[in-house]
Amino acid sequence: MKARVHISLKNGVLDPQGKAISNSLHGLGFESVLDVRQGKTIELDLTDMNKETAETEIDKMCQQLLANTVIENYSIELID
Amino acid sequence: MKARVHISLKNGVLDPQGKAISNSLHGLGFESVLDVRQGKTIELDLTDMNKETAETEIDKMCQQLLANTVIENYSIELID
Amino acid sequence: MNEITKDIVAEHGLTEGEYEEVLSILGRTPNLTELGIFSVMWSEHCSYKSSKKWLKTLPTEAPWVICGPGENAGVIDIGDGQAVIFKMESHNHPSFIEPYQGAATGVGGIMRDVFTMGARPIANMNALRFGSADHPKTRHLLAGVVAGIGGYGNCMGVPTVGGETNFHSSYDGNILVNAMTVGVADTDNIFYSAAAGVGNPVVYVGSKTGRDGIHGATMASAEFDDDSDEKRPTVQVGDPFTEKLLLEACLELMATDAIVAIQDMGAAGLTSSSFEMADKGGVGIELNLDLVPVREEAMTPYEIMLSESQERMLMVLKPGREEESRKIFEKWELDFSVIGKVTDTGRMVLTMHGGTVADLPVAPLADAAPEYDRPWVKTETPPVLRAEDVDAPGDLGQVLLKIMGSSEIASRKWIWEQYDHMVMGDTIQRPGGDAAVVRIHNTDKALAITTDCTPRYCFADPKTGGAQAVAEVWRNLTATGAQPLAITDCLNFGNPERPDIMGQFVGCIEGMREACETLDFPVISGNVSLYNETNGQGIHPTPAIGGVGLLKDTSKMATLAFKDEGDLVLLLGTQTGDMGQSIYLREIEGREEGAPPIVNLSDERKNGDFLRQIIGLGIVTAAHDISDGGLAVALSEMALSGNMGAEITLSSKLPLHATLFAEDQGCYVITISPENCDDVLKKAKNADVSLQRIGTIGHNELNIAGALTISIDMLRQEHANWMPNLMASQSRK
Amino acid sequence: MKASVIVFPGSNCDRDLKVALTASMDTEPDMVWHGDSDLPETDLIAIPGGFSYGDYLRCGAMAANSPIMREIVKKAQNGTPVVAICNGFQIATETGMLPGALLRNADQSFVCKDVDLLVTSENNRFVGAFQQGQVIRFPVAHHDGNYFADPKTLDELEGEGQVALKYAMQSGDLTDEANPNGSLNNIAGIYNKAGNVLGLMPHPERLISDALGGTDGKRFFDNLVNSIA
Ligand SMILES: Nc1ncnc2c1ncn2[C@@H]1O[C@H](COP(=O)(O)OP(=O)(O)O)[C@@H](O)[C@H]1O
Ligand SMILES: [Mg+2]
Repeated sequence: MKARVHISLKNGVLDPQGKAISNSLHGLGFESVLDVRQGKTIELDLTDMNKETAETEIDKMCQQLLANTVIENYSIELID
Repeated sequence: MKARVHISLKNGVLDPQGKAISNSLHGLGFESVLDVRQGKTIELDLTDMNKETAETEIDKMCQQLLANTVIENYSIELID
Repeated sequence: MNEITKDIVAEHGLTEGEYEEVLSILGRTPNLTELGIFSVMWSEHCSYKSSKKWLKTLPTEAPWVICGPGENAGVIDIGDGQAVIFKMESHNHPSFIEPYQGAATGVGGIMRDVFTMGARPIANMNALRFGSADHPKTRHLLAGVVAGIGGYGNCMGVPTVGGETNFHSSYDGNILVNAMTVGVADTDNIFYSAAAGVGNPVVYVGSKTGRDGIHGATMASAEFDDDSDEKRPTVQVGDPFTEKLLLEACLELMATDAIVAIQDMGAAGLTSSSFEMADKGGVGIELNLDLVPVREEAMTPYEIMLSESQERMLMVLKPGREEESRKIFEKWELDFSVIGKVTDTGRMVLTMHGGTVADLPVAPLADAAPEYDRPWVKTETPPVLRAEDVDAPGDLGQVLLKIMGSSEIASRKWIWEQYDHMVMGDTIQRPGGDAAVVRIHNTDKALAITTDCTPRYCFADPKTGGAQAVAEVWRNLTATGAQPLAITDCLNFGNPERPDIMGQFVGCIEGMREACETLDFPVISGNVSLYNETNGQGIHPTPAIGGVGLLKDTSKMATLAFKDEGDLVLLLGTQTGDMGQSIYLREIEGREEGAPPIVNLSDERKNGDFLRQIIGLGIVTAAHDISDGGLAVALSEMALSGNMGAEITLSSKLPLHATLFAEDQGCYVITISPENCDDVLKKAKNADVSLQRIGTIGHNELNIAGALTISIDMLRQEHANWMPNLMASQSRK
Repeated sequence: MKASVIVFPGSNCDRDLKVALTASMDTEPDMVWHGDSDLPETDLIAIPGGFSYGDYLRCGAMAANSPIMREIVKKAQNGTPVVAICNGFQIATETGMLPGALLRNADQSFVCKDVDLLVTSENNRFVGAFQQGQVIRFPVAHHDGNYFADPKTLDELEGEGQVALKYAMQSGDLTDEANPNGSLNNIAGIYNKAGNVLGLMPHPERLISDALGGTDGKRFFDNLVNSIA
């Protein structure tokens, strides 16, 4: 089965990448840009298992490795 | 208005990060992991405009800066 | 099995004549895999078919040369059982298409060339050429290339200690990214690529094989056109982390005696590595492609043989040593697979899914590679521009400031600060000097390393330009006190099928040869990159030269920084004042004209040997050669580096603007403490070299009598800010 | 005295650290491979710079999960001194041994150069060679040294004297110009609460002789060794 983990910086954590991107976009003349935040997506290909097991399993992965909960939030999306 | 750009490596393009993450997950005992690919999400906060304009505008941003179209695919998601 | 049509042959970059040759070698039509193998083996990139004839004329021998061109890299002896192994290689086309990954994989490739021979890389260099600074693509390409070189080298933990960077419109459509790696090995533990020992296992190690860069090798030999963006999918992605593991694993295995032969998989991946190993050893090889570790589903034999996936090596092991070797690579979490064996058939036999997918004779394919004597015409030698032919400017101070802040002269700090140039703890002369100096770990010996080439000279007069490139390398090494030992080259040119371009190539080689001979400076490795041309516009001929010198005692190293207030400034060498092709002419008069400065190789030798001798005596407090921008720029660079000014009085009969800005060759500026002056002048007389006092250092401004007075701070602003300002303005891809 | 240098796949300042420690201890430290789950007896743990696991995902994230790091966290809790340099600092924050996180440099690019550092603490073990308020020089070489912590943590660090070093001008002024990576409060290095763990982005092991351009690093390690031995 497939799953996607979305990782984004918590509010209040400054986002150097996002800031740099927004500067560049302004530099390129995209005036409409107010703010940019950059996040990560991690696509997992897993052996088949039921949704509950998957969710707990992936949550463990996030807690242990995929996300740094000091600065990041994460959300899990199961794609059948 | 808000929009999200999802950027992922084209199929077949080596993903060193994904590879390292999946090795590390195995090391932590997550046997169920078959494959991992890492992607980027860029969240844009834009001045209000109609959907069409937004789409074309963001597409320009992707072409010119956000995505490295040599090795990456991107998709645009408008969130009201 | 696709049948081979004219079109397929053409797509594979083989001429009809070459295809005839294929048919007569095989006595049958090749299948697609075999055709692919021929096409990469016979591509310009792998076969050197246009350049071979001329490369043979370069001097490659000296008592200290252990291994010249032909192996993965050249090897020289530096005494105490130690050898230095180095090479420079181009990754031009890939870097233009995807600057970050193109440059990164270029660095990865050249490092593999060096550690595959048993050396631990101790320094990286990079020679870069970009389009004019205001070309819309330049900033994007520069930013990406520098980030890519740093991204790979920094992760490997090998310091990037120097290089060179030029900007000129002739590179607008074809940038040049030449990377050099220098490594150190024990003379009794150097590894070569000749396969041997019938029955010995052939082993694949490193990353898995994917569909990366298929036809990269043929692409790297194809002229660009506007739709070259279509060639994009052939770009590979580098994985420096895996290469770091591969480096450590290889060196660990090399400490045992399990390896018979080893060869990295570079351009044309498994094909060229296996053929080169078999050909060099005069043996055959049998490979079972089912055993090749692959990253993707359903890869065809064609794809497996032509893939340019990075971070892979091919080895021949002694029989029975597989298991201990496997353990090492598995410890480093790398793939290890015995994929075949050495045979006595002289044929390359590839099997997959139980069938034979290719069966080719090794020698004919490798040796019968086409070799062309391309027609060429000599470049017209332009007229010499004397000082009188160039108007004197109103304000020499303003001129100097403008030149210090020009694209060619301005500081490259913005670049080298993105490179880890200190890791490994032996960088004793950082970027910013004439050559970088890197200590041989745990010794008092050090290597001086530089890369140089002045393409505008080569374009105006290929022979003089070729000689000048070699001479400037020799000079930059000498200026640190090092004994120049050998060079590697990276010959970047346009389309060799054009006689004028071929003439540039022939001329540069001739000049290089003369310089190498006079200076005892053999070529021990190199690389040729042709077809650097877009829509018929070729690049300036660019024979980038990388040189290595030996400093026997690190305490005797010279640097260019002014040091002690009151030291005397002396000019070593004679000035002609010729202004052709000078930065002055280009920046102030907007002209790129005339003959380049004369390169007098015997004076070059005499002056350099004299300087090295007095540096060795410990009486030189600073030394810097005169190059781009002339004497005034050399003095400014010494002042900036030492953050100290100087009072200069010039007694030359030449007009001031010529004395200050002519780019006379074979000249150096040195400083010594006053009490040594008479002695040094006497030594110069005896050595029959021209040495004259021109001033004294001190205070915080550069004062040149009758010409200019500028504060160090103003000089620094112009010099330091140009590149940061350029890169601060946003560029689009 | 015995010291241990921890080696991960991708570490690349391990040799430099070994050289620096050896010069100050006149005995070689143990080089400990990440796979070994138990440390040798040791009076000092040094986590070197580099790109452990390629710095993929997040710098230090994968190394932080290696068996050896669990050991090190325990040892640190029992008071064993730990010096974590550059990638080591990133690993230490990922394990939670040190608060905060190291983000991508503000200007997005890798930076390698000497920086001036204001000594902002008086922890004799680690900075005893220097006076508080003194400006010293170490090189930096990193892509992700932009120190971040939430305001509360930041106040604690400043309040409890847990900030070891700050990027400064030669004058000692804490300006943006002196800050190579955008770190909050110009923070270059911090201690844990107990003061036995130091994490810093700059590389003292790179300036240990005049030949290399300076000796502040030598003084740093000499003092560290003396204070322990
Ligand atoms: N791409 C680069 N990477 C690292 N260092 C560079 C690069 N380009 C130039 N440099 C450094 O800038 C200094 C000046 O370069 P250059 O003008 O070519 O010196 P020279 O005139 O002595 O050959 C040298 O120390 C060189 O190593
Ligand atoms: Mg020079």
